[in-house]
Amino acid sequence: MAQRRKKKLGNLQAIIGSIPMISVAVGVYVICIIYSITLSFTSSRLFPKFNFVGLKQYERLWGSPRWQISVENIWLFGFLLIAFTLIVGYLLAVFMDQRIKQEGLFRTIFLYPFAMSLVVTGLVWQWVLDPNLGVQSAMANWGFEWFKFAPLVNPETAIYGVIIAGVWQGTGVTMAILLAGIRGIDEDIWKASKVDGIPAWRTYFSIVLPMMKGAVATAFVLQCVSVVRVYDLIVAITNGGPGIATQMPAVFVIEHISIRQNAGVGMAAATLMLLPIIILLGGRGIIQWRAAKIEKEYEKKMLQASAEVS
Amino acid sequence: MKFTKIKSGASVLASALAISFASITMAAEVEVIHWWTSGGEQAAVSVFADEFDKMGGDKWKDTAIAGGQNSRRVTMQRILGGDPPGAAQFNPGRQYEELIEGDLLLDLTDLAKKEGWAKFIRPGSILTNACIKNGKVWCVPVNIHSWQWGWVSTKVFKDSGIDKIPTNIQDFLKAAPKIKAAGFIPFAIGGENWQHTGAFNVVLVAQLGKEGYYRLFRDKDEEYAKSAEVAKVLETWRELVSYSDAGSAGRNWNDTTNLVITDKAGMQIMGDWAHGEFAVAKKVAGKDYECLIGPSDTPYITTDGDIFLFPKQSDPAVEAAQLKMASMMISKKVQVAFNLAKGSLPVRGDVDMSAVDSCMRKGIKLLEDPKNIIISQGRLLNEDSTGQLNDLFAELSFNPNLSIKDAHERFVSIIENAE
Amino acid sequence: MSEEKPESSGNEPRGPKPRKISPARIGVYAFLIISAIFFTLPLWVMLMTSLKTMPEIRMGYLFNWPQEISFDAWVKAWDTACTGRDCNGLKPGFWNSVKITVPSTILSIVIAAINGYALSFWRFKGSNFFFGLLLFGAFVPYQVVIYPLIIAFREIGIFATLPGIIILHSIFGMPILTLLFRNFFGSLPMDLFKAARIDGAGFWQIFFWIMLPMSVPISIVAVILQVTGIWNDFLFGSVFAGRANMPMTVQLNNIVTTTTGIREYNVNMAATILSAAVPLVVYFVSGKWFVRGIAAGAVKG
Amino acid sequence: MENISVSIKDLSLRFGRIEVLNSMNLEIKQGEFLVLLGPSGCGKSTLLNCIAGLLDVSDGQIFIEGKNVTWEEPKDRGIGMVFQSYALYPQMSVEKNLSFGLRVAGMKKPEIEERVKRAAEILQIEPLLNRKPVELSGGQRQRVAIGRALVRDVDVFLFDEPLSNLDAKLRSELRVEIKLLHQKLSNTMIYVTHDQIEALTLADRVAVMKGGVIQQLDDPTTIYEKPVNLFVAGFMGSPSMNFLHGEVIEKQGNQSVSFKGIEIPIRSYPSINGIKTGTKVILGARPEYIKIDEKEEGTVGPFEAVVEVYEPMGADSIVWILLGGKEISVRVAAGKRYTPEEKISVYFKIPSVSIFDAATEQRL
Repeated sequence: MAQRRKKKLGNLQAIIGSIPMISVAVGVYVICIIYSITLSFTSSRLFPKFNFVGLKQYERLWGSPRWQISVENIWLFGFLLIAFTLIVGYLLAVFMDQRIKQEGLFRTIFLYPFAMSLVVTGLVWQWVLDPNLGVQSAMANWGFEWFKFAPLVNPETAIYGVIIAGVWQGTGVTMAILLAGIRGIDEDIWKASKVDGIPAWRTYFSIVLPMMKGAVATAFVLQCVSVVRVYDLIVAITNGGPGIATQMPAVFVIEHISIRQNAGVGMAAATLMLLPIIILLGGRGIIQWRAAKIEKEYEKKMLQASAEVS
Repeated sequence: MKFTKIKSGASVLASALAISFASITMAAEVEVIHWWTSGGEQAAVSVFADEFDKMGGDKWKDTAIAGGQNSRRVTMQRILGGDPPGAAQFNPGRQYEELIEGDLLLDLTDLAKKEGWAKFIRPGSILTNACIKNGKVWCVPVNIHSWQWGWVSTKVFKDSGIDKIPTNIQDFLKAAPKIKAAGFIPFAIGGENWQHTGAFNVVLVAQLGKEGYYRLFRDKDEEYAKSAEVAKVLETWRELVSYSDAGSAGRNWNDTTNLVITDKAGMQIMGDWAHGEFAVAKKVAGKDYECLIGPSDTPYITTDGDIFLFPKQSDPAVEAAQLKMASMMISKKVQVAFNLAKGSLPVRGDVDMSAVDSCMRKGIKLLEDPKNIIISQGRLLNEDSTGQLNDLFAELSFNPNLSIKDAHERFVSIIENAE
Repeated sequence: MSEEKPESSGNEPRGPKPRKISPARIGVYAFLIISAIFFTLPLWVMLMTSLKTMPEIRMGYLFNWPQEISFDAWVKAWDTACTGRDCNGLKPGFWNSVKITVPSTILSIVIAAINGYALSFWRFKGSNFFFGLLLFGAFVPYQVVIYPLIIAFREIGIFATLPGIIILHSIFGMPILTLLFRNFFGSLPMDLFKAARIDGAGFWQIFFWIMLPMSVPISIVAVILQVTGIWNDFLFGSVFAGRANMPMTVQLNNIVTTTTGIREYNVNMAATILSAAVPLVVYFVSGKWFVRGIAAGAVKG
Repeated sequence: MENISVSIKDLSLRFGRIEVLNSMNLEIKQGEFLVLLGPSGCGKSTLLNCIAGLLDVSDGQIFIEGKNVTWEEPKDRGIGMVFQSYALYPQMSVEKNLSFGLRVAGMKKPEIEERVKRAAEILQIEPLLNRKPVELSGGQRQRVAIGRALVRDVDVFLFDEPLSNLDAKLRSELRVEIKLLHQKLSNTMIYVTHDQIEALTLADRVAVMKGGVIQQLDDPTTIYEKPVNLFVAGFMGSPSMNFLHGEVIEKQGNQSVSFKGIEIPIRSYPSINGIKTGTKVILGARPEYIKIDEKEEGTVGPFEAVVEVYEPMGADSIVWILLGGKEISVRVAAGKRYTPEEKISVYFKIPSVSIFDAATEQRL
């Protein structure tokens, strides 16, 4: 080994080029998260203070009805929103797949809400659902006095009003992703099922649906992320009301780090928001890691086997 | 085609971004964050702004954000982020305690001494309670507001066949079914949580009196909190809210006041800033509308109001302008003009208020006896506890599933843990 | 020659299969049309309301065509609607959004393209680890990092500045865009990269002369993703942009929540449409690219 | 030593714990056409990438034209490379594709033009110079890819399965062209393929690889006729060599391989002296060295067998027969026809068969 090993220049450039990525990955997603978690164990108010109080902030958090309602809301909102967008999105995608006329027009109509900001979505639905101005009053004007539909003014139903707005905004995307999934399936599958005499709807649900796991997962993850982050929509449509009926964790955190001046509780809430994500990703990570390990072992075996042969 | 090293391009880009376009503050601009966005409030804040601009050199930079909570949220975020405004509206209370502790506010002590604020500000408690901490002056009070007012449309009562406008809540509740039957909204309230907390506290003071109020919020008396009297207040509140309309969720206070102004609703419980809205709409007190102080036969009033904080700035020119603004806000001429527009009472006892209408006169009269004055909840409890009460009262108004018993239990526990 | 057509022997079906109007087909169209109505309704309401005068709005015929079309509300929303003493409408917000969106889009895409390129062709020790961390970031709720970021931006001195909000958007755009570019570059033949190496091109030369010209389609997708995403952002704009750079969404919310006397629904709705206009135009113009963008933007698995 | 073009010394490459190349030594003469042949995953492309400098080696050294280039950048190694997927820069015209490397190196314009012109001439692609790669056919693309290596004016050409993406006809055409090119330029060429026909037709020497180790390095005929081990024997040839597992027995001083009761005398096997009686062996006979019903010089037999399947292949035919229950392929001239179940006698051409030790799998 006369020549010393030189570090390749290209690699150095690659590292230089990746400095933004590395600094964001470490700076934002590691240091900031650790910082937030650390603060959740302190009695920080407006400014960060490192006087540790153990789990006190978490106790306070769970003692707060506002937080409890926020948590309940996000589960309800998340479950219904994801279920609705997936089911309706799939139905729409299937119907769009029926060689219908004006497919482009329908697609444009279903998808345009996704181009709108959540603030706009919230404001629009706030008006449409306003009892004195929106659908209800319009129907009354047309003589349908019995028609009562103003979910946002009633704390029992307000969250459903928010869900309607969310569904309106998010179904089109799901439809588009799932339609792409349906279209991506091999034509021969259709031919085979036609020859076998399977009705189209059965093919869609028993054969096509299981084959497009990727598209479904994509749509699911997209909606999951938007659920956890839901903030703008709430601010615009109900501002958390009536009362505290439509509070969400994201709003809770922002309120507590600013106006309520209780960063400790806010960060405790933020930490808990992170928890489902970590569990979700952690689970996936373990599955992947195990798959990789199995693959590696297989490779090793193959290598050994081939070594034995030669 | 020439191949030059391109890597330098990226570093140029990076450094271009790293250059902080440090905002070059114009020597004479003071940004003021406030939440005075309604008609009456706009008229009032314009008095300040125009006066300040007229003084020459410096400029009033207006940042109006609708809703006290939103406005304070932005102020706090900006202070946290190291980009404080030149002045920020607050309500007296403990919201800015940490700003004082953190030495983030401009010290106004010298200015106050020079101008002798202590001599003319009345009642003196305004200055001592709200602005003085550790012997130093940190804020400028600009007006006195009291929450304890009911605003009544005379036309609604007349059209509902009620001759005598009730002067207390009990009488109002008796009249409410008639108003409703006549097709009006008996009790108008908006959707923002602070409206509910404020109005609830009005009802609470009206029912429990000054003593009961203090036992709860100053002494944090658990036993008293558990009493049936307190439960009765919760019940009264719920009855009152039941006379509200379906559109109340999400409605602004001033849109709600507008319901009374336009004779759609019977009464709104709202602080005297609502007065400014009637003024803007050119309504005449005693004729088009009536103001009920209390609403109680033995009224007590809080003497809170609006104050301005002046967060510390790095630029000495801005600091000078801040002091100039503070002095302007409390000057005699401005106090009169501002408070007439706002519908509030001046903090100076030495100004001529002969131009005021019958409503304001009621307030000034009550103020003369300090026994009638109570300290507001915001000063007795910290922001976190107030926030919890906000949540509870809003839920009490809007969530029919929350029983009076459960609400009472929650109220007791908030009082127990209050700071 | 036309006589040579063989005689039809009875009633066997011939020619293309006749299209039957079956109940199923009617059902499909009914479902699609009802859905389409649900999706169009709010836009319709906004548009109609914005063209009406206030007295007509109060009559409550929400869905009706305006009796008299008036563009006053649009002019007011754009030019003179007030928040506080400032009565400049949405106009400044529009330009602020442009100021924020354009550089953020360019910066975030350049960074992400370099990242994706390095991750696909120049893996160095730990590169995949950092990428994993970054991907994790795609899932992190913003609220978890917002407080430390406010503090960090304050320390660096870019809180509430234009560079600050641009950097912030680049940070939060990075995970998905990097994934997008990594997947794109990963789908290119490795041989292409090797050939360029043999030809003597280095890290940046290969990037700028070979890879970047090839990534036009994916860049269009990324531009659409970023322009709509950043334009529609509210949270970061409201916290990090600062007063001078307040984006359109934040200003819209301010205008809508501000009322002096009566609530001007027509102005509010016109303002809302104006704020939604840019992403809508991007959407209507880009069509399929937009669909590709969101499908790609949805983190894969 | 000066006639050694590429020299590889103790080269090892590991990805983590997986060893892809294992202390490899290889010397390639100037002007030699060396083919690296092996199944996928044998490390042949890896080796090529190491020579090109596209992979960092874990251990060992690489010399090109006497210069240690182990840690040199690819461009500084004096190599040109042609890829399976052509790897043409899609946004550049053919001319720009050819000149890219020269431009990167900062060469003067007239010289670039000169070189591009020459390469285009050699490859007959002058009319294509202004086209983009998408406007070219597969064969044209591959020619441009070769041209890109050509303009570099280097001593060593590396080919990474350059014909795999082409259809059969084009492949055989381009094969001839590459051979012509080599004859014309007489550069050193290292050519990776998994196609044995390419290896046999093009190579001066073939290196058969498996598991990161060169199994045999010889001229094509030797590789085919005298494979050193069972792997090489089985890998080369189609249909592949027939393997009969048996044991060496001795009767009256003559050795035979006993296979399922059949005794095949191996007296005429060239290295008969090295074979001990009692060894378990594998007798390998290529289909063309088994004869049906025709006794020739050096054949042994007859042995009884039954026809199973008859496959006419045009130029010749393959007959699948059962010998002692084992399926064996036999190549026969095109004219002869056999029907299933037909009883036949077969003969082995012992001088041309290979015998392997069953334990070591090495040729005996």
